[in-house]
Amino acid sequence: QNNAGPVRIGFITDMSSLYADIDGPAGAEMVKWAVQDFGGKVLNRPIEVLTADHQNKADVAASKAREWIDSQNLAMLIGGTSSGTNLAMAGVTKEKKRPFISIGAGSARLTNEDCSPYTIHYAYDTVALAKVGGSALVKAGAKKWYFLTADYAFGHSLEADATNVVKANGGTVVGSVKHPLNASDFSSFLLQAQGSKADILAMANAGGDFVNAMKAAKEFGITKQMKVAGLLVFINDVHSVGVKNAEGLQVADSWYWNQDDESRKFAKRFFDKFKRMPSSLQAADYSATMNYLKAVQKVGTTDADKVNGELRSMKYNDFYHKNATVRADGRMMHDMYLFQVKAAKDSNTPWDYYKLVAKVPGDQAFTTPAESKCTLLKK
Amino acid sequence: MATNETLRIENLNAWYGESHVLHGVNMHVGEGEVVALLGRNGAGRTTTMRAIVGLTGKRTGSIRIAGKEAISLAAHKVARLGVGYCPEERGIFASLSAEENLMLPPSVAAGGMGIDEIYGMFPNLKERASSPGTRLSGGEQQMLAVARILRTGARLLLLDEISEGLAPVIVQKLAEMIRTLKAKGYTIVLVEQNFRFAAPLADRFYVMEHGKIVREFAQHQLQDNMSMLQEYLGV
Amino acid sequence: MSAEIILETRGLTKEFKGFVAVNNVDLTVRRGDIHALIGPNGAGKTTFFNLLTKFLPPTRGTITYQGQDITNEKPAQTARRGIVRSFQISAVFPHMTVLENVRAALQRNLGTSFHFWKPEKSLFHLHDRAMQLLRDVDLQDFAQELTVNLPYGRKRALELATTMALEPDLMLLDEPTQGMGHEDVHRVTELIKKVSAGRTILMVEHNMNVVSSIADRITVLQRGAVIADGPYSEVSKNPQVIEAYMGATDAELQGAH
Amino acid sequence: MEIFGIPHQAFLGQLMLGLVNGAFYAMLSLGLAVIFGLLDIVNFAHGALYMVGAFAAWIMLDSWGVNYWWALLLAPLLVGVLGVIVERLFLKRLYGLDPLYGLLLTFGLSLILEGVFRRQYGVSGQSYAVPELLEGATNLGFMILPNYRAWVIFASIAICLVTWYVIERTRLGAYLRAGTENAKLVQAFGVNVPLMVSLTYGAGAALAGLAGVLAAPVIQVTPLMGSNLIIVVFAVVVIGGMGSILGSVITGLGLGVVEGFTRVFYPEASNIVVFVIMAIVLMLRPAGLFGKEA
Amino acid sequence: MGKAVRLTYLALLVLALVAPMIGLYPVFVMKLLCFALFACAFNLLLGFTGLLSFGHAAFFGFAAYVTGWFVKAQGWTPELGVLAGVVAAGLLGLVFGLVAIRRQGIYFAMITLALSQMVFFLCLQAPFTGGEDGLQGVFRGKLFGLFPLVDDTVMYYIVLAVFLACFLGILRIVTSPFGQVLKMIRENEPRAISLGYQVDRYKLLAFVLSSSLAGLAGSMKTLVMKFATLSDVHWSMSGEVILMSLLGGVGTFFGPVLGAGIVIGLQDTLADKVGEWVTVIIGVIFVLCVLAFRKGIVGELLAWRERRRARKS
Ligand SMILES: Nc1ncnc2c1ncn2[C@@H]1O[C@H](COP(=O)(O)OP(=O)(O)OP(=O)(O)O)[C@@H](O)[C@H]1O
Ligand SMILES: Nc1ncnc2c1ncn2[C@@H]1O[C@H](COP(=O)(O)OP(=O)(O)OP(=O)(O)O)[C@@H](O)[C@H]1O
Ligand SMILES: [Mg+2]
Ligand SMILES: [Mg+2]
Repeated sequence: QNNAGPVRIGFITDMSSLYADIDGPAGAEMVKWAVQDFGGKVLNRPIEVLTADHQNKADVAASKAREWIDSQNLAMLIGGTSSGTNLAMAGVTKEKKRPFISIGAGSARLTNEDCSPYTIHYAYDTVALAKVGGSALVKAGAKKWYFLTADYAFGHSLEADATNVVKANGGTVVGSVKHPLNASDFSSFLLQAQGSKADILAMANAGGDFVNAMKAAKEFGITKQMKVAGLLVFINDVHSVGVKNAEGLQVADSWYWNQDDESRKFAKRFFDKFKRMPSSLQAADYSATMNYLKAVQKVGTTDADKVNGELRSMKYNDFYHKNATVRADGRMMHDMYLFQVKAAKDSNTPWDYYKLVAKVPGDQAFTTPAESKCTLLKK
Repeated sequence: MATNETLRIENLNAWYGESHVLHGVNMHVGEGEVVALLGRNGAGRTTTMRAIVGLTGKRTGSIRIAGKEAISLAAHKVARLGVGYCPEERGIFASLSAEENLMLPPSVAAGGMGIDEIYGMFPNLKERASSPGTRLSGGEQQMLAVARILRTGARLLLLDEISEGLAPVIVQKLAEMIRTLKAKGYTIVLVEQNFRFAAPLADRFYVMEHGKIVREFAQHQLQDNMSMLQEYLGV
Repeated sequence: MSAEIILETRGLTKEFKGFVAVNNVDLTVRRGDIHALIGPNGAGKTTFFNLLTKFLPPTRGTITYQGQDITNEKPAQTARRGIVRSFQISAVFPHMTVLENVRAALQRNLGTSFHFWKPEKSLFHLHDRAMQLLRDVDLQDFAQELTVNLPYGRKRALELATTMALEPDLMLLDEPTQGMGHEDVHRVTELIKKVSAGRTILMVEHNMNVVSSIADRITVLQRGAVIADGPYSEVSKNPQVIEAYMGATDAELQGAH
Repeated sequence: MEIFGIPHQAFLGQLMLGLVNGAFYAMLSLGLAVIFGLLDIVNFAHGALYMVGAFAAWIMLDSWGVNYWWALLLAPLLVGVLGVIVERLFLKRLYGLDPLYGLLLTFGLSLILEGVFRRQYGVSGQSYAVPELLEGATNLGFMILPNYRAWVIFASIAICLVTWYVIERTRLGAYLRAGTENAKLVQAFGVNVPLMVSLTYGAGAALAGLAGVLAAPVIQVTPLMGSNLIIVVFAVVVIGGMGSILGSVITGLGLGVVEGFTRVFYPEASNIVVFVIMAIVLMLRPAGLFGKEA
Repeated sequence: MGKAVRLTYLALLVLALVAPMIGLYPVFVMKLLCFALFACAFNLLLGFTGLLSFGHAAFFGFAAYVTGWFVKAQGWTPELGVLAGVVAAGLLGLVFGLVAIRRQGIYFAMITLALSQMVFFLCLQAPFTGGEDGLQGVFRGKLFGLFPLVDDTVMYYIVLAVFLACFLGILRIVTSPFGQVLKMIRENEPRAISLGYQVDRYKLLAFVLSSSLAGLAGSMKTLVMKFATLSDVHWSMSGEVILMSLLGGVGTFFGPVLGAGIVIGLQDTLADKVGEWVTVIIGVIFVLCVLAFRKGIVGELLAWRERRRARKS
């Protein structure tokens, strides 16, 4: 690989579709900010950021990645949201041997059965969400669980993971109801949940489905009878639901803008530009780019294998995470958090939604080596 | 005569899309007159009627109806000048009952026929009043198409092949009806394939060929023109 | 004449929501005849045709064709038996040539119509027969013309040629001369006579000139029921027919045409 | 007491909820049927117009403080005007062509509308608060029915009935039905058909917009809310048969209820139950339940 | 065929044959060929039978999954996997056809759309598809168990051969005796019935042929891209294939190929430039095509040549 010319970083995410708000164009801007803040140059070579919209189509993501690597000598690829596209990009980068940092994919497959020596799974995965949400709540006394699950792979795995956690911690699952993707109306599912007399209603769904379900839960008075936990909720979703409706909701995430001064500083800069607060993914976009550039600086080359080696051995310390490391399977091991949505009256500033309930260290949050099928871990 | 002329067409050209069908048609119809438009299949008679009510594509020339220029008017405005059009293809609406079909055209002037009068003339229609329009037999639909414009009070009637597909007994009734209408002062343009039906009814005749009027003569000249008609129509 | 009977209906009845359009009709058509069906408007002639061709299911009664009961068959089956109905003028394929129109009908008996792997060439041997049929109706000079461009009367001729290509034993014609000028009426009448050789024709027609000149036999329907049946000369004198169909004033069955 | 193995309270509860959903199906398929009837166009943009209606209400509230009740009037009006513009600008050019072009054009329009709103407002959705007057819920004994949902059922059935009456029982309706078959001839009888056509499309669009406003407080207002719904509504229309207005309303309500019960008995299938019913109905009655045989 | 047309075809063929040598990106060209085949299959139905299917993505995407699953999970050789995909798509087409063929025109379009939505949900929920993550990591394996397909160039020529065979096959279908009947149906269906053709059966066969070919395109795509995902079965993919045909020219032979090239090329180039505007741009093209450009590019070119010839004579 040549060591001249610009260092190209690719960023492929959903810029226009379902997940554009939690990452999207603002996420791309974060990658650019990181490059800017780094000085725009590394090893005396200019840094270029390539971005593309995969429109949630795996083949668009894969072709773009392939094309960049083949014809633009891409140094490193960052994958934004959606598991399908990220799995496809992981396939390409594994074949082409380029570092790949997946930020927003939920699927734990990336570091489990489909793990690759070139993939780093940066922010969260569904296993972690289930574990963090599940264990903390059961410990806090929510023993009887009822699931409202999106009827497709990710919903199923969220429910299964959470069920394991609940049972392991001594809770029981009293029932579950599956709803179709993009259901417009959740009332009849909620009516069923209502009859279950559970302590907690866990929503194993995402995005619009979650938002609609949450609003309906409030409307039908379910939030008064039981606690509600969202297993995959971004702050943007809470914003959509409205603090009034989401009050009391328990949420797991990898980062919250209001968690410390460093985060708040980053968030303020983000807010000034986008008039909303960053999601954990957008924060991770910045962090990942910055850390990659640091690694390149350190090893003094963009050679894929050398940089990849550094990325997998260095320590990560910034506003996004502290003392984090990458495990052999590519899993970024960092703390995960359980938040609770504040009461409307306690929410003082715009987007001031969460209070911290629990902090779960990475080795408890993510798939353990024992549970994993990844061959890289077994070596 | 010019003052009580109901229809005057000058140099009328009309097109269906690209194809130029009428090439400078000239004709006039006085108030209370019955005029028959003769010609072979495809001569352009139906097109002339459609051009008058504004149902063809592009038109040029002049069409004066009761003194008002109608060439650039939209179809609904032409109708409101007092024109009733009975199309060749009948145009009965399937989603309307026979009676709704009958009541459909809005009245454009006072003095239209009453519903009972119409049912008296066409008892079949009364019997089938609640059937969907297109469930009527071919002939019944033809009666319906004629009947419905009699209701509107239009004084200029454009009747295209109204005897077609009717049993002889009904054809005779229609002939009587036209005589009655004429007596009431209606102005009528008849397009007919059935020469024997039109011949005794019309005051004047026009013969069309290739989108032009090629002959014009009055009732009393009919006998003198038979050989010419033979040539043009094969009568 | 003790000619063979090709089509027979027994008690054929069609009711529409209580309205009886065809009422208990017994009709026999003899092979080789031109058989005319006349009657006042709304008498049920078209409905009767629709029953024969299976476009409508009968309420009661049977239809026997060449000794076989075909009452419950599908339209396409009936067509393949050789009962073919000629449609109105729109019944051509407008953007195919005149020759292809006829070939379309000939192709059906070839049995290769599902063969999507065969080249078009495999149909070319039909052209001779198609040309012959076109010659029969005097259209040989228009073979390569697109059908949309034909004048009205010629389209009717093509329609007849196509119908004949199906080798029908029994042709049903519903008002074949409707809307035609005198010249064309004459032409088509002649054509019908010509093609009737070797087949049977059942036709509905209001033009009594046509009926009187070519029909071997006439059946008169009124209010769905048969009121007269027999050769033209007999039926035309039947006072009931004159009353119902011709109008009382016209003593002669000359018609208004 | 149990009905079909579920407690009768839950049964009635699900029935009510099914009706709410059915109310939306009914209103949307009604608008589709009206437009299809007169313009011979399958209005693929119907879902997008529904979305625009909801957004219009949301924007009015969010930016100008226009309350729900005014939005209920103004938003459909706005969507109706949009519809008239679309008809005058685009659809007018397609009359007389194969109706498939209308489907394709409105499909393109729906992509544009959706794309523009997505660009402007993102996809995560906006919340619209239930109007104060209709807040809270009523205990019906067998279930707690939020007042707002009761209102949706009432409003939509009222709207459907009025539309049905206008089309099937008035003179204007007769013009509409006749215009469906042969607009030119109706015009030749003296009816201002071009105006009628524009207004009809506008009215159909307004119905979609109205459904959007009614839906806003119940669901998330997102640019994508229409595109998924529209396919189900198509199926509803096929099941009902486009032949009759009342048919589309009854089918819409009925399928809402059926879908609701599926959610109880076999929730996995609730997304496809409508399509399955469609397939079965087509097998038995190709023209749909209320359609006339061709 | 005119001389100019023949020369164009020849030039394109040569270009296709040397594409990998002159630095055209083979994976991209393969993807393009797959979509071109998909569009041609679709056009067989719309352009040559007059049936607008709004659910063709179901065949394309479902076959993609079937092939992917057999190759990945069952270890079948690629040609068997593709065969399975085609058969599955054909059977699915048979089912769709039996239901949809009962109605005409826009009803047909709406019914196919609804049915394909059903397939979408099935693929979303079925255990073997990987849900919204898609079926990933399908390796091309060895053709007939012998020739490894990992090499993009080898794969490319195989895809090209399949595409050419199908393209010629469609040409043949359209002109065959069967194609003649399809033409009759398109021109005047009642007349075809009255001539004794059981038109539903012909339509059904056309539908099955078209769906099988669409399936073949999907199966090949799985092998090329090494995965099958939900976007292949989503209704927006059906919309895309309509756009391809419409843009290139419905009822022309080469139109869908050109249309596929433009749409796929556009999506690819737009991906890093306009981001969120992609749908809007696609929508605008749709509207423009319908309003001003109904014959499509190839169709307009042919019409222009026709007019010029008419003027000369
Ligand atoms: N909608 C149309 N589009 C194109 N050409 C048409 C159309 N209608 C009629 N024509 C053509 O215009 C010419 C005149 O037709 P028109 O219907 O006016 O004749 P006509 O004298 O009424 O004859 P007919 O006895 O057939 O009713 C014919 O050549 C016909 O083919
Ligand atoms: N599908 C139907 N539903 C209801 N009534 C019908 C239907 N078809 C026909 N009729 C009625 O049955 C009667 C017979 O109709 P038919 O069309 O057979 O008459 P016809 O003898 O062909 O008359 P014409 O000479 O006027 O064409 C008519 O009164 C008609 O209104
Ligand atoms: Mg005429
Ligand atoms: Mg009749």
